[in-house]
Amino acid sequence: MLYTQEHQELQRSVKKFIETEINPHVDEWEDAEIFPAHALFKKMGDAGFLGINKPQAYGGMGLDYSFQLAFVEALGDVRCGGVPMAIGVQTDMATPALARFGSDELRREFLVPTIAGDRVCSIGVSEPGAGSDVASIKTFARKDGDDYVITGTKMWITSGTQSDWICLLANTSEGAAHKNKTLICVPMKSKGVSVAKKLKKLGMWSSDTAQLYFDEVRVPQRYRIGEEGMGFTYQMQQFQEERLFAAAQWTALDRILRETIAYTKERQAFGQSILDNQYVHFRLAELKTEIEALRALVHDAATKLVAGEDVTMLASMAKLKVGRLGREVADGCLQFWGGMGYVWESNVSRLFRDIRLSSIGGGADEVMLGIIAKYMGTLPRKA
Amino acid sequence: MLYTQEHQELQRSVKKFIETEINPHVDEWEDAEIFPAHALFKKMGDAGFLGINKPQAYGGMGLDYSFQLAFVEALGDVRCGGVPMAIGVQTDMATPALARFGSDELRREFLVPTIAGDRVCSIGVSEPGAGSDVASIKTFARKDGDDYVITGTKMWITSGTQSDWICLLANTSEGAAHKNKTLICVPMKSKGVSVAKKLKKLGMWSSDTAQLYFDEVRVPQRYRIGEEGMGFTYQMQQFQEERLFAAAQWTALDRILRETIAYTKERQAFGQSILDNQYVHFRLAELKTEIEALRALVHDAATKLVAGEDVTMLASMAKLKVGRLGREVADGCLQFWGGMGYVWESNVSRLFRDIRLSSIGGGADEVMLGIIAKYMGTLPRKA
Amino acid sequence: MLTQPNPRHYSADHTAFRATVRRFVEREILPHAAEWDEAGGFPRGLYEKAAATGLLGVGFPEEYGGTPADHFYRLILAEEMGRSGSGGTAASLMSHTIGLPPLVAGGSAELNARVIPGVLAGEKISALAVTEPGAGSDVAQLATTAKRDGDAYVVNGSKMFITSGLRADWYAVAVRTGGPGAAGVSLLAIERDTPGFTRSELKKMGWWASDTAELHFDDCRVPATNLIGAEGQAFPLIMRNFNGERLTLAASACGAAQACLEDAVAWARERKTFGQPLIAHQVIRHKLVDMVERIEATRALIDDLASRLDAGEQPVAQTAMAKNHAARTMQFCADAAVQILGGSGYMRGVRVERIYREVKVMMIGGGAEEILKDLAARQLGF
Amino acid sequence: MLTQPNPRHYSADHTAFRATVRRFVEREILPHAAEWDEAGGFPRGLYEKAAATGLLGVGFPEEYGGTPADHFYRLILAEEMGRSGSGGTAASLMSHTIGLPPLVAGGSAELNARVIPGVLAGEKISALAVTEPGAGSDVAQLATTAKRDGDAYVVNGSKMFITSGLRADWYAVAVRTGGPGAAGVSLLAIERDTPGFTRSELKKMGWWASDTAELHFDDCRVPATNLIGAEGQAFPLIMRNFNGERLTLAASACGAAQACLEDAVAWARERKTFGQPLIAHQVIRHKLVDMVERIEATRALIDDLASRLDAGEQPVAQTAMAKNHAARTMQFCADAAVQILGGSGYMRGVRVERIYREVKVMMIGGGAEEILKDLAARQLGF
Repeated sequence: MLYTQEHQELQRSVKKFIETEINPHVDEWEDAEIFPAHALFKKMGDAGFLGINKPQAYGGMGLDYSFQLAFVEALGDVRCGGVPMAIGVQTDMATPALARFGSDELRREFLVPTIAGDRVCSIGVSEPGAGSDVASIKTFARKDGDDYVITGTKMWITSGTQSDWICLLANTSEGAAHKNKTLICVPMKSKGVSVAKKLKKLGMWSSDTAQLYFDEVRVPQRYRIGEEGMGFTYQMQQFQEERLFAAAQWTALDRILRETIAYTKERQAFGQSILDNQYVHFRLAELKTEIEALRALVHDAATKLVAGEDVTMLASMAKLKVGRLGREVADGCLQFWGGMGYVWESNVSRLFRDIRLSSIGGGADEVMLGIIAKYMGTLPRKA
Repeated sequence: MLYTQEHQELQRSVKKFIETEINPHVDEWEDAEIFPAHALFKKMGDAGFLGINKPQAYGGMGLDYSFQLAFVEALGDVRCGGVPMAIGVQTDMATPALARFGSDELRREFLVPTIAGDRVCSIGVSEPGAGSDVASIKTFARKDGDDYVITGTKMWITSGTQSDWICLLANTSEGAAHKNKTLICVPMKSKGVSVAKKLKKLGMWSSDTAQLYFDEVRVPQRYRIGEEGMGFTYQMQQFQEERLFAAAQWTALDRILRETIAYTKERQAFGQSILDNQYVHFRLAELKTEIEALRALVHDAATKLVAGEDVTMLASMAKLKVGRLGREVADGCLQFWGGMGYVWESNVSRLFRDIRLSSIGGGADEVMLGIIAKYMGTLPRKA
Repeated sequence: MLTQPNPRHYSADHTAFRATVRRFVEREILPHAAEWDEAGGFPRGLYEKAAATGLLGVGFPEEYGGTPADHFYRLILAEEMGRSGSGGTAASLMSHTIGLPPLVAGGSAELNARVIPGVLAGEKISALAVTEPGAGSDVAQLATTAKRDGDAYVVNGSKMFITSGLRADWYAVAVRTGGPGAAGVSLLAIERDTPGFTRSELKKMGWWASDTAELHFDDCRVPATNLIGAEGQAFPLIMRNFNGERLTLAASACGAAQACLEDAVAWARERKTFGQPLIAHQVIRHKLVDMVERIEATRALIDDLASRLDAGEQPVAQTAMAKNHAARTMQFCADAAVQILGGSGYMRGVRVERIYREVKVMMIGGGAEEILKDLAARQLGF
Repeated sequence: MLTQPNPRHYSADHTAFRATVRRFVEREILPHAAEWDEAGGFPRGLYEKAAATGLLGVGFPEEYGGTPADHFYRLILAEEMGRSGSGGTAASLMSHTIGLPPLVAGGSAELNARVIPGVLAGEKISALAVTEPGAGSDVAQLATTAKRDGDAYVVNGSKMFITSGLRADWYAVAVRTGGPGAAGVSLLAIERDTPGFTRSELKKMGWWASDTAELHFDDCRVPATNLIGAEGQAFPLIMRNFNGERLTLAASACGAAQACLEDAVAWARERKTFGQPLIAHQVIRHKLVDMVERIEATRALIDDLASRLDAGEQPVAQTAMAKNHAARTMQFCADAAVQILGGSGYMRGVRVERIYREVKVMMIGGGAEEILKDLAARQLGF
């Protein structure tokens, strides 16, 4: 994938936005363990950043996925992982299915304000008893007249304490686990929705994460996305964007690598710069090599996504690799910062804590391996 | 890089050639520790395979590098590393500089028969005292009238016992190591050229490797490629293709992975197929992920090469990664074959021995790291 | 679950001591570890409790209230403290194990009698202050100066990353009394209430319960009698102290790795996914075995080292390598445990989450991995 | 260069024995190792030389001509043999260390008196034959049958990957005398000249000097008195034998790793690139330290294991993990050494080239890494 001038211009404007509207506040948001999603997203919506590859009819730019990828990659400039993650929920995790399969009415009611930045959304898949095991979720939406009445618990919900609506995966019938699920837009102010607790995490502090409780929550059936029973399929498709979003955070690794080069170049020990140690510049070259391989893999997947191919396997591979490589890069770089890297406020220490989520959230490494094996035709039938 | 139908057709015809003309003889050639380069290359030349991206004026097809890459990737079907390596010398290591900078006369004399498969060539860079350290070679070509008179020793020369000419790097003056070198086409039958010894190697048995001795070898100065003193620069450029050739052997890794899947699917132990063990299909999925990342990196580099960019850094990264990943894939797959993988004739055991060269030949890993660091701007000046 | 301690190294007395330390950790530390971490400190009374249990005096001379002990007692102590998974508490509680040895080795009887007994009784806190903001591991370059002025030294400069730096009563501070290089370095015992001596807190990725500080000396007058050893002779003291610290760090990293293993096994037994407990998944079982294998190898390496130290050898390279090896084992086990616990492993208040944030301090503190490799290479004659 | 053996484990007698083995390796094996490897075998006279030096009888009962010894002698022997970097020679020369123990444990006095003394004297060669073409590590599935017929068993089937398989005089062969599963397995001592018993050579990636074979039994009549232990009782004998083999494999892998280190250091000192010796490059020095660190940890783990075995423990899981650990260390060191030697490391006739081709047999033979992890997981209660 070779970016055009248009891609580069988009990235420039995103980066400028980050420098003025995000990075100056990151330390404060990290300390608060939350960022003001409504205020920030409104500004992003005004700038057009929240609907780059969404249909123009609903306020989007109507560009192809390569532009969305360019946007996501630019988010690597943000000096934390939490804010980009919440942005990703808004653009690539909770809304692709809605944009693709939602009715016109539903898209006007939920997608338009989300793209405009007037509403903050969450994605509700994981549950306390079913983290990576999507098929085994327990939340149930029974039909009552024209409504769904929803009961269940959702876990690890990004922006869960401040979002306006959630794209919720629920069982709408008994029967085969892959055919009994439905995606529903649920307003968070609905009666019966409560935040069971705000979770304290190792990293990703600027992003609020919640456990949500749904107790006989009533929403009209027209809030359903697409067809009933197709929720699992839609969500699997939506996971492609989610995983590519995660993998596109290679740019954050690259940023830390650059910062590490600058620091080790300046810092002196034993009569030379730290960077002049052969093990340092060799190790950084190794890490850069792997980052480039990940970048190439992401771009390859994006190229094929734009060409209309199913990139589930490639996206899962890229997601697996960003989690593992992320830990390696964070660890390797922090090591060269020494004590200065271990202090709380350093960017590299933040990446170290934030990136650990990549191998857990959005489907753990082991889940990715299962998916890849399935696409390779090597997964045993019963497993 | 998305291959077109033309790329795929080329690959099909190459693979068919391999199945009929190469693979049936590989075991025999491996045992003989040499393959009949003249006979095979003549057939390949007839098929047009030796000049895919060489100018049509000299018998090539005049296609862009993406077609050459498609050809090289198809070579992964060959059931050994030695024969593809010798082919690579013929097409991507010894001839790119000649094709690019050689005089019309020189190209008629050396390039045309090489593309036709009438002549077998070698590349002469390494020396006993300067393996990866190209700048410090000692072979000297002094001028005498219209001739060069060459003296020195070249090491690790692929096809060295049967080639007709060698693209030789020699010092042609004293002075700065990067500006005193020249590439010269030297016929191997010239007086004073001798094979000091045929080397016995860990792997790559079907390819003959030699140490060559040049004792006052006289060749006309018109055998010089391009300008005098530009040899180092030409060779560095030529290394791009050499490294991409090495990295494109990811297809051999992929082939072994597929063979391993087939074997472990069939083979039973402890009441189930070996493949059904979770560690087996997970490990194979991890290896496949890295192979795909390498593939994407190679294609990214090739795309940029075709677009006219300097891909030295990307090609060096890909070369580094194929060596390291190659060892990992060969090791991981052989493990799952157990004793059957350890027997001499197995494809996986051959890959295990052959691929070890990738981190040594064509610039060792440590040399690649130095180059990458240099392009990253992190290499200390004096190192 | 793990193999028992090797009887060739561990006596019944060792075993009894291990039980004592483990009980102390389980009663006095573990129940509070998460809370103290979030609070950024632990009650000062813990020092006295540890002293009463006989933990602070291990390996120190009897004349100062200590209990001489072989290296295995020190290993056991560090390992069991490491098992608490509260490296911050352990680091500050045991900071005298790096703060006092230079005094024992080089301090005058008078100075030692003033400093050591109170520390071993848990009434006073001892810290070591060598690292500087600008010098890192490069002791020979340190820039804090101590100029002789009558019967005192006047100290100016800063120290960085000092464990127990906020609360300590006594600081063993490396200072430059002479010219450049290692030969100009001395050690001074400095009291906390010395005028001109201030401290500022450092926030860290982990070890939250530990009070780590930057120290500032601004024309501090320190009595010349507080000099530890002879002037300009501190470099070997500091180096020897590093070796002792590395052994302790290795053992506590090994203990932390065991804590990760225990929590991972317990979780894997309890947690069900895809219809079966996690531990029924082959890759999980193999990962647990990988953890055990690394722990066993590290433990064997440390036991080997301790027995050599008891036999009077000075295996500097092996000590450096053991510390590196143990830190890598801890890293592997912390990463594996967080992965096995999944989302729960990412939540604060969970032991493996805390340990994950404590990995890097083990790979940096007491000599970064690469520095130790350089050291080992020199020692091995490479 | 490496630390000396830990005096807590190694006595002066151990040291003397090590010197004896090392001298034997340096005089009798090393000068010929490359040549024997290319030739695909070593002279049969080497067995007698080894016996005369006292190497074959180590750990065997005196009544059969052996020399009872603690586990450290066996470690020393295996480690020093491993240092030869000729795993093939060592494997065949010492194949009685897996071929004889089942006899010692279960054979009748009469049978043992017929078989063992000649082997320990170096006159006869002993092999173990368990693995089959279709069964691999899965002993309970083995398909070679022995049907009782009068005072003999009639044996039919094949055995695969048998070390000393071509030249051995006595084979301890696992056969099925009963129903399916482990309880139907017995062991028979079979002589080479038994009618119907044929052998075919296997070509391997490494261990060229070792005669590895596939065995074929076609209606072989074997006297019933050649039964080793009771009928159907062989499974535990075979499993115990595996444990012994794994300890030996671990030690020899550790020895091979040391050989790689030695050759890498020597080459790095001598070879110049970019104007300075390789060893002056920091990454090379660090890589050498990485090698030492792994070797030291492996050595400590094996020492720990041997001392536990001497104390009567049966640490099956630890044995499995030690074998895995040592094989990984050998793999790391072989790879690093070939990398440091560069093109020269890729050339046949060079010790590290040979060792590189011998890594995988260490990771597969005696129980593949993954099988051993499964075993360890079960043993540890995971």
